[in-house]
Amino acid sequence: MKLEIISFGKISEFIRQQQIEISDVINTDQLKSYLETSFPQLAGMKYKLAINQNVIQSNQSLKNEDKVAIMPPFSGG
Amino acid sequence: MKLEIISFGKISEFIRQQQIEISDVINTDQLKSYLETSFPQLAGMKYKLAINQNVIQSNQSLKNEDKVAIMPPFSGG
Amino acid sequence: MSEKKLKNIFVKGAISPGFIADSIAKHATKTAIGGHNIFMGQVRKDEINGKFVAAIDYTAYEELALTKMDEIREDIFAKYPLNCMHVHHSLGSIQAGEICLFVFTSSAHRKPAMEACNELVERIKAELPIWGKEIFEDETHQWKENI
Amino acid sequence: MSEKKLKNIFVKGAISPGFIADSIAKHATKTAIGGHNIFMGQVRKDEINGKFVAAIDYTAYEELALTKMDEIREDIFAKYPLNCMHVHHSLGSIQAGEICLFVFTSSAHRKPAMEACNELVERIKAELPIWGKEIFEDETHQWKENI
Repeated sequence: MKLEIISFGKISEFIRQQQIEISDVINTDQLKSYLETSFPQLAGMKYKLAINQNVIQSNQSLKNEDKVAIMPPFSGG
Repeated sequence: MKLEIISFGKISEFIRQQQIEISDVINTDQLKSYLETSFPQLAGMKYKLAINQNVIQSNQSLKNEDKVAIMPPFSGG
Repeated sequence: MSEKKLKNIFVKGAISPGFIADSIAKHATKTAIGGHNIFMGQVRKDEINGKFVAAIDYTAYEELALTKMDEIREDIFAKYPLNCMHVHHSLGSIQAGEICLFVFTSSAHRKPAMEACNELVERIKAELPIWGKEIFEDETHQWKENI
Repeated sequence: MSEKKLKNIFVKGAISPGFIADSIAKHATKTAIGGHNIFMGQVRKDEINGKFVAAIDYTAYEELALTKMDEIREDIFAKYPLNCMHVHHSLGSIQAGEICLFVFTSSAHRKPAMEACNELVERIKAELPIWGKEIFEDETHQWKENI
Protein backbone atom coordinates (compact mmCIF):
# COMPACT_ATOMS: atom_id res chain seq x y z
CA MET A 1 0.00 0.00 0.00
CA LYS A 2 1.23 3.48 -0.91
CA LEU A 3 0.66 6.34 1.58
CA GLU A 4 1.49 10.02 1.43
CA ILE A 5 2.92 11.28 4.71
CA ILE A 6 2.83 14.94 5.75
CA SER A 7 3.86 16.30 9.12
CA PHE A 8 3.63 19.52 11.09
CA GLY A 9 5.17 21.50 13.92
CA LYS A 10 7.92 19.81 15.90
CA ILE A 11 7.33 16.54 14.07
CA SER A 12 8.12 18.15 10.71
CA GLU A 13 11.68 18.56 11.95
CA PHE A 14 12.34 14.82 11.77
CA ILE A 15 9.61 13.45 9.47
CA ARG A 16 9.53 15.19 6.12
CA GLN A 17 6.82 14.96 3.50
CA GLN A 18 7.26 11.61 1.72
CA GLN A 19 5.56 8.76 -0.06
CA ILE A 20 5.89 5.43 1.69
CA GLU A 21 5.25 1.95 0.35
CA ILE A 22 4.30 -0.48 3.11
CA SER A 23 2.88 -3.95 3.44
CA ASP A 24 1.41 -5.60 6.57
CA VAL A 25 -0.22 -2.31 7.59
CA ILE A 26 -3.96 -2.16 7.16
CA ASN A 27 -5.10 0.30 9.85
CA THR A 28 -4.01 3.38 11.77
CA ASP A 29 -2.94 1.48 14.93
CA GLN A 30 -0.53 -0.56 12.82
CA LEU A 31 0.61 2.58 11.02
CA LYS A 32 1.41 4.23 14.37
CA SER A 33 3.59 1.28 15.37
CA TYR A 34 5.31 1.42 12.00
CA LEU A 35 5.93 5.18 12.30
CA GLU A 36 7.19 4.95 15.90
CA THR A 37 9.64 2.23 14.85
CA SER A 38 10.80 4.12 11.78
CA PHE A 39 11.03 7.45 13.61
CA PRO A 40 11.95 6.69 17.22
CA GLN A 41 11.58 10.35 18.30
CA LEU A 42 7.85 10.05 17.62
CA ALA A 43 7.42 7.29 20.22
CA GLY A 44 7.65 9.58 23.25
CA MET A 45 5.48 12.33 21.81
CA LYS A 46 1.81 13.21 21.88
CA TYR A 47 0.47 13.32 18.34
CA LYS A 48 -2.65 12.73 16.28
CA LEU A 49 -3.17 11.39 12.79
CA ALA A 50 -5.49 12.79 10.18
CA ILE A 51 -6.37 10.57 7.23
CA ASN A 52 -7.49 12.55 4.17
CA GLN A 53 -8.20 15.53 6.42
CA ASN A 54 -10.21 13.59 9.01
CA VAL A 55 -8.71 13.59 12.47
CA ILE A 56 -8.59 9.98 13.75
CA GLN A 57 -10.06 9.38 17.20
CA SER A 58 -9.95 5.55 17.17
CA ASN A 59 -8.43 2.83 15.01
CA GLN A 60 -9.45 3.06 11.34
CA SER A 61 -8.61 1.04 8.26
CA LEU A 62 -6.34 2.47 5.59
CA LYS A 63 -6.49 2.26 1.82
CA ASN A 64 -4.02 2.78 -0.95
CA GLU A 65 -3.07 6.42 -1.62
CA ASP A 66 -4.43 7.73 1.65
CA LYS A 67 -2.91 11.02 2.80
CA VAL A 68 -1.68 10.74 6.38
CA ALA A 69 -0.97 13.86 8.44
CA ILE A 70 1.05 13.49 11.64
CA MET A 71 0.23 16.35 13.99
CA PRO A 72 1.69 17.31 17.40
CA PRO A 73 -0.59 19.17 19.87
CA PHE A 74 -1.99 22.36 18.38
CA SER A 75 -0.66 25.73 19.50
CA GLY A 76 -2.49 28.37 17.50
CA GLY A 77 -3.88 31.62 18.85
CA MET B 1 -32.16 75.21 54.86
CA LYS B 2 -30.94 76.00 51.35
CA LEU B 3 -30.42 73.10 48.92
CA GLU B 4 -29.17 73.01 45.35
CA ILE B 5 -31.24 70.66 43.21
CA ILE B 6 -29.94 69.10 39.99
CA SER B 7 -31.70 66.45 37.95
CA PHE B 8 -30.97 64.11 35.08
CA GLY B 9 -32.55 62.07 32.30
CA LYS B 10 -36.32 61.95 32.18
CA ILE B 11 -36.56 63.79 35.50
CA SER B 12 -34.68 66.81 34.07
CA GLU B 13 -37.69 67.37 31.80
CA PHE B 14 -39.86 68.48 34.74
CA ILE B 15 -37.41 69.37 37.53
CA ARG B 16 -34.87 71.95 36.40
CA GLN B 17 -31.69 72.94 38.21
CA GLN B 18 -32.73 75.24 41.06
CA GLN B 19 -32.00 76.45 44.57
CA ILE B 20 -34.70 75.64 47.08
CA GLU B 21 -35.23 77.08 50.52
CA ILE B 22 -37.09 74.66 52.81
CA SER B 23 -37.89 74.30 56.45
CA ASP B 24 -39.17 71.17 58.26
CA VAL B 25 -36.89 68.95 56.15
CA ILE B 26 -33.88 67.51 57.92
CA ASN B 27 -33.24 64.25 56.10
CA THR B 28 -33.48 62.58 52.68
CA ASP B 29 -36.73 60.71 53.47
CA GLN B 30 -38.41 64.02 54.25
CA LEU B 31 -36.85 65.58 51.18
CA LYS B 32 -38.30 62.81 49.00
CA SER B 33 -41.79 63.49 50.36
CA TYR B 34 -41.30 67.20 49.74
CA LEU B 35 -40.10 66.58 46.16
CA GLU B 36 -42.91 64.13 45.35
CA THR B 37 -45.45 66.65 46.60
CA SER B 38 -43.87 69.54 44.71
CA PHE B 39 -43.36 67.51 41.52
CA PRO B 40 -46.18 64.96 41.33
CA GLN B 41 -44.69 63.25 38.26
CA LEU B 42 -41.80 62.09 40.44
CA ALA B 43 -44.10 60.12 42.77
CA GLY B 44 -44.67 57.24 40.37
CA MET B 45 -41.06 56.96 39.22
CA LYS B 46 -38.01 55.01 40.27
CA TYR B 47 -35.24 57.39 41.21
CA LYS B 48 -32.24 57.79 43.48
CA LEU B 49 -30.77 60.76 45.27
CA ALA B 50 -27.12 61.65 45.51
CA ILE B 51 -26.08 64.16 48.15
CA ASN B 52 -22.81 65.93 47.32
CA GLN B 53 -22.00 63.14 44.87
CA ASN B 54 -22.73 60.28 47.25
CA VAL B 55 -25.54 58.01 46.14
CA ILE B 56 -27.97 57.59 49.04
CA GLN B 57 -28.91 54.02 49.93
CA SER B 58 -30.82 54.74 53.17
CA ASN B 59 -32.15 57.79 54.99
CA GLN B 60 -29.48 60.40 55.69
CA SER B 61 -29.53 63.79 57.34
CA LEU B 62 -29.18 66.96 55.29
CA LYS B 63 -27.29 70.16 55.96
CA ASN B 64 -27.45 73.66 54.57
CA GLU B 65 -26.06 74.08 51.02
CA ASP B 66 -26.09 70.37 50.24
CA LYS B 67 -26.18 69.55 46.52
CA VAL B 68 -28.99 67.11 45.79
CA ALA B 69 -29.03 65.14 42.53
CA ILE B 70 -32.26 63.41 41.48
CA MET B 71 -31.45 60.52 39.17
CA PRO B 72 -33.73 58.12 37.26
CA PRO B 73 -32.41 54.58 36.52
CA PHE B 74 -29.14 54.66 34.61
CA SER B 75 -29.05 53.76 30.92
CA GLY B 76 -25.48 54.16 29.77
CA GLY B 77 -23.54 51.81 27.53
CA MET C 1 -6.06 67.05 51.51
CA SER C 2 -4.71 66.03 48.14
CA GLU C 3 -7.22 66.05 45.32
CA LYS C 4 -7.11 62.85 43.33
CA LYS C 5 -7.02 63.43 39.59
CA LEU C 6 -9.86 61.45 38.03
CA LYS C 7 -9.36 59.83 34.66
CA ASN C 8 -11.88 61.13 32.13
CA ILE C 9 -13.84 58.45 30.30
CA PHE C 10 -16.15 60.79 28.39
CA VAL C 11 -15.74 61.71 24.75
CA LYS C 12 -17.90 64.16 22.84
CA GLY C 13 -19.73 62.31 20.05
CA ALA C 14 -19.19 58.84 18.62
CA ILE C 15 -16.07 56.72 19.16
CA SER C 16 -14.42 56.22 15.76
CA PRO C 17 -12.79 53.01 14.48
CA GLY C 18 -9.62 55.08 14.00
CA PHE C 19 -9.57 56.00 17.69
CA ILE C 20 -9.90 52.29 18.54
CA ALA C 21 -7.08 51.39 16.12
CA ASP C 22 -4.79 53.99 17.74
CA SER C 23 -5.60 52.59 21.15
CA ILE C 24 -4.75 49.05 19.97
CA ALA C 25 -1.53 50.21 18.27
CA LYS C 26 -0.28 51.80 21.51
CA HIS C 27 -0.08 48.33 23.07
CA ALA C 28 2.50 46.97 20.62
CA THR C 29 5.31 48.03 22.97
CA LYS C 30 3.67 46.25 25.91
CA THR C 31 5.15 42.86 25.16
CA ALA C 32 4.02 41.23 28.42
CA ILE C 33 0.46 41.26 27.01
CA GLY C 34 -0.82 38.06 25.38
CA GLY C 35 -4.55 38.76 25.10
CA HIS C 36 -6.71 41.82 24.53
CA ASN C 37 -10.47 41.97 24.88
CA ILE C 38 -12.61 44.77 23.53
CA PHE C 39 -16.30 45.43 23.99
CA MET C 40 -18.00 48.07 21.89
CA GLY C 41 -21.56 49.26 22.31
CA GLN C 42 -23.19 50.37 19.07
CA VAL C 43 -26.44 52.36 18.79
CA ARG C 44 -29.19 50.11 17.43
CA LYS C 45 -31.85 51.34 15.04
CA ASP C 46 -34.57 49.75 17.17
CA GLU C 47 -38.19 49.88 16.07
CA ILE C 48 -40.46 51.00 18.91
CA ASN C 49 -44.19 51.34 18.24
CA GLY C 50 -43.56 51.66 14.51
CA LYS C 51 -40.88 54.34 14.82
CA PHE C 52 -37.15 53.85 14.33
CA VAL C 53 -34.41 55.10 16.66
CA ALA C 54 -32.22 57.51 14.69
CA ALA C 55 -29.79 58.38 17.48
CA ILE C 56 -29.21 58.25 21.23
CA ASP C 57 -28.38 61.48 23.04
CA TYR C 58 -26.23 60.67 26.09
CA THR C 59 -25.90 62.84 29.17
CA ALA C 60 -24.20 62.04 32.47
CA TYR C 61 -23.65 63.28 35.98
CA GLU C 62 -20.02 63.52 34.98
CA GLU C 63 -18.26 64.17 38.31
CA LEU C 64 -20.13 61.35 40.03
CA ALA C 65 -19.61 59.00 37.06
CA LEU C 66 -15.85 59.59 37.07
CA THR C 67 -15.62 59.03 40.82
CA LYS C 68 -17.64 55.82 40.50
CA MET C 69 -15.57 54.68 37.49
CA ASP C 70 -12.45 55.16 39.56
CA GLU C 71 -13.83 52.82 42.23
CA ILE C 72 -14.79 50.25 39.59
CA ARG C 73 -11.34 50.50 37.99
CA GLU C 74 -9.64 49.88 41.34
CA ASP C 75 -11.92 46.91 42.09
CA ILE C 76 -11.24 45.33 38.70
CA PHE C 77 -7.47 45.84 38.91
CA ALA C 78 -7.54 44.27 42.39
CA LYS C 79 -9.57 41.30 41.18
CA TYR C 80 -7.88 40.43 37.86
CA PRO C 81 -4.20 40.39 36.81
CA LEU C 82 -4.58 43.02 34.09
CA ASN C 83 -1.85 44.89 32.26
CA CYS C 84 -4.19 47.59 30.91
CA MET C 85 -7.75 48.84 31.15
CA HIS C 86 -9.34 51.61 29.08
CA VAL C 87 -12.94 52.85 29.13
CA HIS C 88 -14.50 55.48 26.88
CA HIS C 89 -18.16 56.51 26.80
CA SER C 90 -19.78 58.97 24.42
CA LEU C 91 -21.75 62.05 25.41
CA GLY C 92 -24.07 63.91 23.04
CA SER C 93 -25.88 62.60 20.03
CA ILE C 94 -24.70 59.25 18.62
CA GLN C 95 -26.31 58.06 15.38
CA ALA C 96 -27.57 54.50 14.86
CA GLY C 97 -24.60 52.38 13.73
CA GLU C 98 -22.06 54.50 15.62
CA ILE C 99 -20.08 53.34 18.64
CA CYS C 100 -20.91 54.86 22.05
CA LEU C 101 -18.96 52.62 24.45
CA PHE C 102 -15.43 51.21 24.16
CA VAL C 103 -14.01 48.97 26.90
CA PHE C 104 -10.52 47.54 26.37
CA THR C 105 -8.70 45.15 28.73
CA SER C 106 -5.36 43.39 28.33
CA SER C 107 -3.59 40.64 30.24
CA ALA C 108 -0.76 38.13 29.86
CA HIS C 109 -3.22 35.27 29.31
CA ARG C 110 -6.64 35.59 27.78
CA LYS C 111 -9.06 34.76 30.61
CA PRO C 112 -8.51 37.77 32.89
CA ALA C 113 -8.90 40.20 29.96
CA MET C 114 -12.16 38.54 28.92
CA GLU C 115 -13.64 38.24 32.40
CA ALA C 116 -12.62 41.74 33.45
CA CYS C 117 -14.09 43.23 30.27
CA ASN C 118 -17.40 41.47 30.84
CA GLU C 119 -17.56 42.62 34.47
CA LEU C 120 -16.61 46.18 33.52
CA VAL C 121 -19.42 46.40 30.97
CA GLU C 122 -21.94 45.07 33.50
CA ARG C 123 -20.84 47.56 36.14
CA ILE C 124 -20.66 50.51 33.72
CA LYS C 125 -24.26 49.88 32.66
CA ALA C 126 -25.51 49.33 36.22
CA GLU C 127 -23.53 51.86 38.22
CA LEU C 128 -22.55 54.87 36.13
CA PRO C 129 -24.99 57.81 36.18
CA ILE C 130 -25.40 58.07 32.41
CA TRP C 131 -28.70 58.46 30.57
CA GLY C 132 -29.58 57.75 26.97
CA LYS C 133 -32.42 59.56 25.22
CA GLU C 134 -33.57 57.66 22.15
CA ILE C 135 -34.34 60.12 19.38
CA PHE C 136 -36.74 58.80 16.76
CA GLU C 137 -36.67 59.69 13.08
CA ASP C 138 -39.65 62.04 13.63
CA GLU C 139 -37.67 63.85 16.37
CA THR C 140 -39.86 62.61 19.19
CA HIS C 141 -37.95 60.82 21.93
CA GLN C 142 -38.12 58.36 24.80
CA TRP C 143 -35.67 57.70 27.62
CA LYS C 144 -33.75 54.48 27.26
CA GLU C 145 -33.85 51.92 30.06
CA ASN C 146 -31.21 49.27 30.64
CA ILE C 147 -32.96 45.98 31.23
CA MET D 1 -21.07 16.84 -5.68
CA SER D 2 -20.88 20.53 -5.02
CA GLU D 3 -17.67 21.73 -3.45
CA LYS D 4 -18.31 24.03 -0.53
CA LYS D 5 -16.25 27.20 -0.68
CA LEU D 6 -14.39 27.52 2.61
CA LYS D 7 -13.86 30.93 4.14
CA ASN D 8 -10.17 31.70 4.53
CA ILE D 9 -9.13 32.76 8.02
CA PHE D 10 -5.38 32.93 7.36
CA VAL D 11 -3.45 36.10 6.75
CA LYS D 12 0.25 36.32 5.92
CA GLY D 13 2.05 38.17 8.72
CA ALA D 14 0.70 40.22 11.62
CA ILE D 15 -2.84 41.61 11.83
CA SER D 16 -2.59 45.41 11.83
CA PRO D 17 -4.68 47.82 13.94
CA GLY D 18 -5.75 49.42 10.65
CA PHE D 19 -7.18 46.12 9.42
CA ILE D 20 -9.13 45.82 12.68
CA ALA D 21 -10.41 49.40 12.34
CA ASP D 22 -11.62 48.68 8.78
CA SER D 23 -13.39 45.58 10.02
CA ILE D 24 -15.12 47.58 12.78
CA ALA D 25 -16.06 50.40 10.37
CA LYS D 26 -17.81 47.95 8.02
CA HIS D 27 -20.39 47.26 10.74
CA ALA D 28 -21.71 50.83 10.91
CA THR D 29 -24.39 49.97 8.35
CA LYS D 30 -25.51 46.93 10.39
CA THR D 31 -27.85 48.86 12.66
CA ALA D 32 -29.39 45.77 14.27
CA ILE D 33 -26.12 45.27 16.15
CA GLY D 34 -25.92 46.59 19.71
CA GLY D 35 -22.74 44.94 20.98
CA HIS D 36 -19.42 43.89 19.47
CA ASN D 37 -16.80 41.76 21.18
CA ILE D 38 -13.23 41.45 19.96
CA PHE D 39 -10.48 39.18 21.17
CA MET D 40 -6.93 39.75 19.97
CA GLY D 41 -3.99 37.47 20.63
CA GLN D 42 -0.67 39.31 20.85
CA VAL D 43 2.78 37.67 20.76
CA ARG D 44 4.37 37.89 24.22
CA LYS D 45 8.07 38.49 24.73
CA ASP D 46 8.24 35.61 27.20
CA GLU D 47 11.46 34.81 29.00
CA ILE D 48 12.24 31.09 28.85
CA ASN D 49 15.46 29.85 30.47
CA GLY D 50 17.00 33.30 30.29
CA LYS D 51 16.17 33.88 26.61
CA PHE D 52 13.47 36.17 25.24
CA VAL D 53 10.92 35.26 22.58
CA ALA D 54 11.47 37.61 19.63
CA ALA D 55 8.74 36.21 17.36
CA ILE D 56 6.42 33.28 16.78
CA ASP D 57 6.45 31.58 13.39
CA TYR D 58 3.00 30.12 12.68
CA THR D 59 2.28 27.26 10.31
CA ALA D 60 -0.96 25.35 9.80
CA TYR D 61 -2.51 22.37 8.08
CA GLU D 62 -4.54 24.93 6.18
CA GLU D 63 -7.15 22.80 4.40
CA LEU D 64 -8.00 20.90 7.57
CA ALA D 65 -8.02 24.08 9.65
CA LEU D 66 -10.47 25.78 7.28
CA THR D 67 -12.76 22.74 7.24
CA LYS D 68 -12.68 22.59 11.04
CA MET D 69 -13.23 26.36 11.32
CA ASP D 70 -16.30 25.99 9.13
CA GLU D 71 -17.73 23.42 11.55
CA ILE D 72 -16.97 25.67 14.53
CA ARG D 73 -18.55 28.65 12.78
CA GLU D 74 -21.74 26.67 12.11
CA ASP D 75 -21.86 25.42 15.71
CA ILE D 76 -21.45 28.93 17.10
CA PHE D 77 -24.04 30.48 14.78
CA ALA D 78 -26.47 27.71 15.78
CA LYS D 79 -25.82 28.25 19.49
CA TYR D 80 -25.82 32.08 19.77
CA PRO D 81 -28.00 34.75 18.11
CA LEU D 82 -25.12 36.47 16.33
CA ASN D 83 -25.29 39.05 13.58
CA CYS D 84 -21.65 38.66 12.55
CA MET D 85 -18.56 36.54 13.21
CA HIS D 86 -15.06 37.12 11.84
CA VAL D 87 -11.89 35.14 12.54
CA HIS D 88 -8.38 35.91 11.29
CA HIS D 89 -5.19 34.06 12.22
CA SER D 90 -1.67 34.92 11.15
CA LEU D 91 0.74 32.62 9.36
CA GLY D 92 4.49 33.23 9.17
CA SER D 93 6.67 35.19 11.53
CA ILE D 94 4.90 37.53 13.98
CA GLN D 95 7.09 39.75 16.15
CA ALA D 96 6.57 40.18 19.90
CA GLY D 97 3.95 42.92 20.38
CA GLU D 98 2.19 42.16 17.09
CA ILE D 99 -1.29 40.69 16.79
CA CYS D 100 -1.65 37.11 15.52
CA LEU D 101 -5.33 36.33 16.22
CA PHE D 102 -8.41 38.49 15.73
CA VAL D 103 -11.87 37.18 16.65
CA PHE D 104 -14.83 39.54 16.23
CA THR D 105 -18.46 38.78 17.13
CA SER D 106 -21.54 41.02 17.05
CA SER D 107 -25.08 40.65 18.33
CA ALA D 108 -28.14 42.75 19.13
CA HIS D 109 -27.46 42.51 22.87
CA ARG D 110 -24.06 42.14 24.47
CA LYS D 111 -24.10 38.67 26.06
CA PRO D 112 -24.19 36.48 22.93
CA ALA D 113 -21.30 38.42 21.35
CA MET D 114 -19.21 38.04 24.51
CA GLU D 115 -19.99 34.37 25.11
CA ALA D 116 -19.58 33.38 21.47
CA CYS D 117 -16.23 35.18 21.27
CA ASN D 118 -14.96 33.39 24.36
CA GLU D 119 -16.08 30.00 23.05
CA LEU D 120 -14.60 30.69 19.61
CA VAL D 121 -11.19 31.51 21.08
CA GLU D 122 -11.26 28.34 23.20
CA ARG D 123 -12.17 26.18 20.21
CA ILE D 124 -9.69 27.86 17.85
CA LYS D 125 -6.87 27.16 20.28
CA ALA D 126 -7.96 23.58 21.00
CA GLU D 127 -9.18 22.39 17.62
CA LEU D 128 -7.42 24.16 14.77
CA PRO D 129 -4.25 22.48 13.44
CA ILE D 130 -1.98 25.48 13.83
CA TRP D 131 1.51 25.44 15.33
CA GLY D 132 3.60 28.24 16.77
CA LYS D 133 7.38 28.07 16.79
CA GLU D 134 8.83 30.49 19.35
CA ILE D 135 11.93 32.11 17.91
CA PHE D 136 14.35 33.45 20.51
CA GLU D 137 16.53 36.51 20.12
CA ASP D 138 19.56 34.24 19.50
CA GLU D 139 17.63 32.51 16.67
CA THR D 140 17.22 29.22 18.51
CA HIS D 141 13.62 28.06 18.82
CA GLN D 142 11.16 25.92 20.70
CA TRP D 143 7.68 24.78 19.75
CA LYS D 144 4.90 26.53 21.61
CA GLU D 145 2.37 24.49 23.57
CA ASN D 146 -1.10 25.68 24.47
CA ILE D 147 -1.71 24.87 28.12
